[in-house]
Amino acid sequence: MTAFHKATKIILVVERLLRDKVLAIVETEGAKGYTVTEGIGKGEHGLHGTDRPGIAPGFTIVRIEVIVAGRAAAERIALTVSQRYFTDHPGIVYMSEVEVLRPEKF
Amino acid sequence: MTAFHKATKIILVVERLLRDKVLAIVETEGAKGYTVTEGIGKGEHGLHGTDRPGIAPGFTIVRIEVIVAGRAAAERIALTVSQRYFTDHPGIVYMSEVEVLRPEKF
Amino acid sequence: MTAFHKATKIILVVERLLRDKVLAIVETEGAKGYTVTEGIGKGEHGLHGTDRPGIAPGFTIVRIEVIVAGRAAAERIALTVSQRYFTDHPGIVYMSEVEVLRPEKF
Amino acid sequence: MDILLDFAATFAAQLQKPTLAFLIGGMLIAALGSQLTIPDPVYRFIVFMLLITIGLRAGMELRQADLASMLLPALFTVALGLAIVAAGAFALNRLPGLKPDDNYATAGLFGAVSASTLAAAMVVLDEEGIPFEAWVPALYPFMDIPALLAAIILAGMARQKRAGGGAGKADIKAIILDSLRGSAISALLLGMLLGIITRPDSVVESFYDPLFRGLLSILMLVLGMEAWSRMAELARVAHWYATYALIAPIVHGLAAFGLGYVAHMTTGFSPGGVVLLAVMAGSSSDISGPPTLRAGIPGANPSAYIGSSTAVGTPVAIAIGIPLYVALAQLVFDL
Amino acid sequence: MDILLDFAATFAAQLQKPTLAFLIGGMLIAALGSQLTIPDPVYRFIVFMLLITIGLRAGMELRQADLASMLLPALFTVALGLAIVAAGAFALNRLPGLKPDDNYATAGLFGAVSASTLAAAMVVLDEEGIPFEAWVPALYPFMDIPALLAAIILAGMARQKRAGGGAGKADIKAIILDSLRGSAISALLLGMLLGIITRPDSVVESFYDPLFRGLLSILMLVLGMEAWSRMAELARVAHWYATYALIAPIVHGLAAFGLGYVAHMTTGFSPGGVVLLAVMAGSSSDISGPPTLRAGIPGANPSAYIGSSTAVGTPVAIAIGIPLYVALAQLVFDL
Amino acid sequence: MDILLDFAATFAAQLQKPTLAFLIGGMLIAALGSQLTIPDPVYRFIVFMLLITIGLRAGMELRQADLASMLLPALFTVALGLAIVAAGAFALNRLPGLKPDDNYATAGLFGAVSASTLAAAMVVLDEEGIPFEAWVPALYPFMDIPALLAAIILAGMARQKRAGGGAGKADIKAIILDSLRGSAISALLLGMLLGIITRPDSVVESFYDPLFRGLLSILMLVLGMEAWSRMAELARVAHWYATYALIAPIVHGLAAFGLGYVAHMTTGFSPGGVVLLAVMAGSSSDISGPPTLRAGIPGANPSAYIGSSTAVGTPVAIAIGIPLYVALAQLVFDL
Ligand SMILES: Nc1ncnc2c1ncn2[C@@H]1O[C@H](COP(=O)(O)O)[C@@H](O)[C@H]1O
Ligand SMILES: Nc1ncnc2c1ncn2[C@@H]1O[C@H](COP(=O)(O)O)[C@@H](O)[C@H]1O
Ligand SMILES: Nc1ncnc2c1ncn2[C@@H]1O[C@H](COP(=O)(O)O)[C@@H](O)[C@H]1O
Ligand code: NA
Ligand code: NA
Ligand code: NA
Repeated sequence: MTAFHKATKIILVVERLLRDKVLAIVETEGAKGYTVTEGIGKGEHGLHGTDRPGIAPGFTIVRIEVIVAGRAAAERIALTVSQRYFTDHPGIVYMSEVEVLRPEKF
Repeated sequence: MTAFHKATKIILVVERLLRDKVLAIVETEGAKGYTVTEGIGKGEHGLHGTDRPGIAPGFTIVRIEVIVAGRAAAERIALTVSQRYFTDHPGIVYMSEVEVLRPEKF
Repeated sequence: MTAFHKATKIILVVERLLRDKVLAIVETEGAKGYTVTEGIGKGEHGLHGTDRPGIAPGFTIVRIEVIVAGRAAAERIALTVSQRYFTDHPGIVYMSEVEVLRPEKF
Repeated sequence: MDILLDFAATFAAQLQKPTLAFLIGGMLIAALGSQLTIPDPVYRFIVFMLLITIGLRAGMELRQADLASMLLPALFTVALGLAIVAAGAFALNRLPGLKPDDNYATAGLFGAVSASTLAAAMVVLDEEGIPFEAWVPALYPFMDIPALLAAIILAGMARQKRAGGGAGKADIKAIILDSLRGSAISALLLGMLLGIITRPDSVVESFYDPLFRGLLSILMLVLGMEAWSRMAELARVAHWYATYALIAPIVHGLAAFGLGYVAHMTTGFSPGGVVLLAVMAGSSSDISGPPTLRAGIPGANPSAYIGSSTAVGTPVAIAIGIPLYVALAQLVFDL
Repeated sequence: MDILLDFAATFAAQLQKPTLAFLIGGMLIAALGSQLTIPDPVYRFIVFMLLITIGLRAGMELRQADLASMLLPALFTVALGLAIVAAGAFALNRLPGLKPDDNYATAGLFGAVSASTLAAAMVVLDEEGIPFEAWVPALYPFMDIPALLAAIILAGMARQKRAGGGAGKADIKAIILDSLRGSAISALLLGMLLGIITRPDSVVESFYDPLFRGLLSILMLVLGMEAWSRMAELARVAHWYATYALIAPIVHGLAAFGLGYVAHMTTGFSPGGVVLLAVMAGSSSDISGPPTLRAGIPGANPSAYIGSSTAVGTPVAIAIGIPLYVALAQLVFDL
Repeated sequence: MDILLDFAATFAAQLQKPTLAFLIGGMLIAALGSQLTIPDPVYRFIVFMLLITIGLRAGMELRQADLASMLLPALFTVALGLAIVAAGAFALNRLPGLKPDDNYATAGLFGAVSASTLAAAMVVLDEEGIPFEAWVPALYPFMDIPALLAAIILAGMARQKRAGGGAGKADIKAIILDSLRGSAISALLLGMLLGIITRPDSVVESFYDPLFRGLLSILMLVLGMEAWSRMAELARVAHWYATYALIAPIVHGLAAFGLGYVAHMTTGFSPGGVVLLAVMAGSSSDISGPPTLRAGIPGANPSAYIGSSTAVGTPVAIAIGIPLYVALAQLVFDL
């Protein structure tokens, strides 16, 4: 019954503007789904997003959460996005292990 | 001092429409709290939520995060929601281990 | 190539009103960045945020996610916020281990 | 031939009118990949404004209306909602390769009513100077709720039959309450209540009425954008749904026009009222219906029913239906 | 008896007026479990529009106003804010089973002012043709800030006393700045400043003024929904708060009416001004107060103070208070 | 001396006008740390409303406009967009301590157009009774797109040169499409199209036009707040950008005024049109430009280019530029 299975979660935090491009990579590299929430952030490249109406709304942050069954696909997604975009665009990526039900979904 | 205690985090991603029903299960099965953020997503059942004004706003995704002290309660929540809803509704559930302060809160 | 490095993730869930004060502690205690999303929640102090227009919008919840390279900084952030605010303000804090690319960013 | 020419002229004129033009503009802009969007809270507020205004106007008129004259149109409204669902489910269930759940949901949406199509028709009637009883648009829930209810119940019965019984039956009261509590019908009923028991005339005249047409133009833009972007989704489901969505609005509208004509003859139902009855029947729900069906028939694929309704049904109902019934009314009632 | 009859008539008339009707409509709709909501950004924009309009009107009048005649009303305004908090805290602290922090916070909210109640009263005065100095509503911060300040300071002192000293004292300057910087008072002051030093007359006439009543009707709807849904929360705290919230608005309003009458006699303060002073005193803050108190008295339970103010205080202030002071003014000033 | 006095008088008068007053009010309120904000969806809706209204007006006039008379102004518009970027990049690249990417992006934004500045100028011209061809504001994209395109291409070429080739070249078509698809230009073009091929006159008169000035006043407030809060950011980058942002708007505006004068002499371009041409050239993009540049020149620091444009460029363009060109027009064209 307690059918929990190991899987890998990747979190990508990037500018809203890059969202669709990053999601395309996520899907190409084999993920079967993703969940995206919006927010604000701060990092090396300064503040992203504010409470004021966004003169440039494209600069808020999206947090993309992707669960994949295999560690290899996770690393592929993380590395591809990182190599393609993180030399001149703001963003971070990190991974952790999780347990899922219904492993066939991931 | 370094009073960190093991606990289990469950994440439930479901349609906004199901939110209150799932939260009811979360509370019934023993969680003392939860945190909910909204977003968009994609999975087996296609795209959820868009940037366009929502003709059907009920179809966006909510990400429910629940921390419980005991692994048993976590499994109960995950399995109950899964059995009740995930045969014909979209959604995923996964768990991971975390460390909390003030374990009596969870 | 598979340059993944251990790091610690701290999640702080507090009222929107406290956000800037908590973020100030996060930065003071050594974090190089953070990501913030907004939502609603429930805990010991009752319900936070509703679907109705917020007569008191300050009471919604923010979820602050901070990744730091060293475990020590993570514990410092968690303990400082907890001691400063969690005696009379609602909120929770928890930590978990993650793997990051580009460790120098954290 | 006359009616065709008449229709052609009315149709050409409608294309010039902002209502239809904004709808097509919205489709165009989405087709060209524009990033223009009307922010969701603004869109929801616009829908609220239109529906509470319709309700207020209806309520204000109901104060002195003759309730007897409403009976027949109300009855026809309910009958149309039920008949459309029954007929739609019957037809779709006979077509190959379709899933029953999707069929019931689609028929349900076409039985239900589009508040925006209704508002668009009201503006067109105003422009054409064709009067109608202000309570007619308030018949909306009388068609909407029975249709959604019928679809959910029929789908539940069919599921039970397939499963060999046991799946439990639909909770009719819960579905009706859910529909009434939805934001669209709530706003309409609230407006109606306020219109009946209070004197909102001054604020209606100074605020709600003047904003009606302008807000509708923006809503049409949103509907156009939505229609276009749902087309891709619709293309991925069985093409029978698109075919149904193309034909059904006009068939339903004409049938309702016929019933409306009967009401005109028997109880003096106004020509504008007949047109609005046709528009309601010919329209398919875009705002209130989908969430109710999502909850009531969870196994149905939203791409099928929302796609049919939003991408094809609503544009047809507005662009072809409204001018058609107006032209027909001008012909039949000699306006 | 006259005043009671008069009040009954005014009250019955008010029930027909959109302001009160929308408030009650909002409660009804929430009571019936409707999912209708006014999107939060729209709600916040409406509050902004009402407050900047009040400010602009006040500022435009202040250009030529006689500052001397404002002195007494302003003084009374401050005094009322302080006295209401002192009296409220004194009374609540004597009741059994209440927490001091909750008491100070509740008294603070009732000393503070509800912008929406104020706007509603302005519309009623307009409708009744009772004139008032346009600068009166701009006295709002003179009551609001002292009241919140007093509540926070008193709560701090009480906490210190309980803790045996050492808890540090409230930062008065920070609290005042915080209040002034809150979105409600900022909008009011900004409008006032623009009204004084620029000539916004044309945009006020063409845009801000015509939207005032309509937007207020929507705000009333929101307040009604909020009131209803806060009632459940309020029921969970000590019932003394509900009792206080029922009585206090009328007591405060009548006391303020008395002071206003003094100002009328000595400096010619207008009858409408007297009513507005009573309305401000009788109202309890729903928008600007709660966040300030949340930050200033973190130990207080929002269900107690927000519940009292929003679920009971505001409906009483609008539904009973406004018609009462208007009827009283018509009686006393022979209007 | 006359022009200076004239300008001083016009400027003093403008300070009293709501447009400029709301801008300064917004800066003040942000400077004082107010928490007042206009909710983002409302802000985006306001921008949409202004741009579609400009488009509708332009389109309605274009139906009967003489296309030949537009040619020269349109040509000048394109030329100005390109020349401003070339000149700006040339100048900034010669200054010490600046990054090329930042230079191109900054020059690009100043070559592009601020829709809000343009709308503000339209209101001022209306108030001053200076007529202009309604199609002039619709020239906006003719300056905006070439400027952004030039900036991105030049930055790409420079990067390639630094990298010793190989970085690939900018995809011109993609950038143009991206610009056209941006929400601002889409709204303008949609309005124009609807204005040309349909008859939106009634809805424009009853809805879009009356809201224009009021919504603009709120947009000015937002711009003012934004300007102030960007100043801190701007202070952290090289001060050359602030200097450029202070001087460039006026230089660009005067140059464009000169070209406009030529068009006036040769093809009868209206005095108001000349002012609007100057305003467009003198303005720097605040809404549509930044996202395009962010995507096209990802290496550039937004604090530099958005800071220059929003914190300094736009306030200078509105507060000094508009009154200056109006005064100049009154002098030159003897109005
Ligand atoms: N240490 C961190 N912890 C959490 N989020 C971060 C961290 N660093 C960066 N981020 C997120 O990633 C975005 C871009 O980061 P950066 O490239 O460092 O500017 C920031 O705006 C944050 O939302
Ligand atoms: N692999 C995944 N990773 C992250 N989120 C997912 C994943 N699969 C599904 N989801 C989320 O769960 C929702 C429903 O999933 P589904 O039932 O697969 O359609 C999606 O819209 C996503 O928000
Ligand atoms: N067990 C929990 N799991 C997830 N989030 C929680 C939990 N407990 C509290 N929270 C979050 O923290 C906020 C404040 O919690 P509390 O101090 O318990 O009222 C709540 O509104 C939730 O958003
Ligand atoms: Na229908
Ligand atoms: Na008060
Ligand atoms: Na420019």
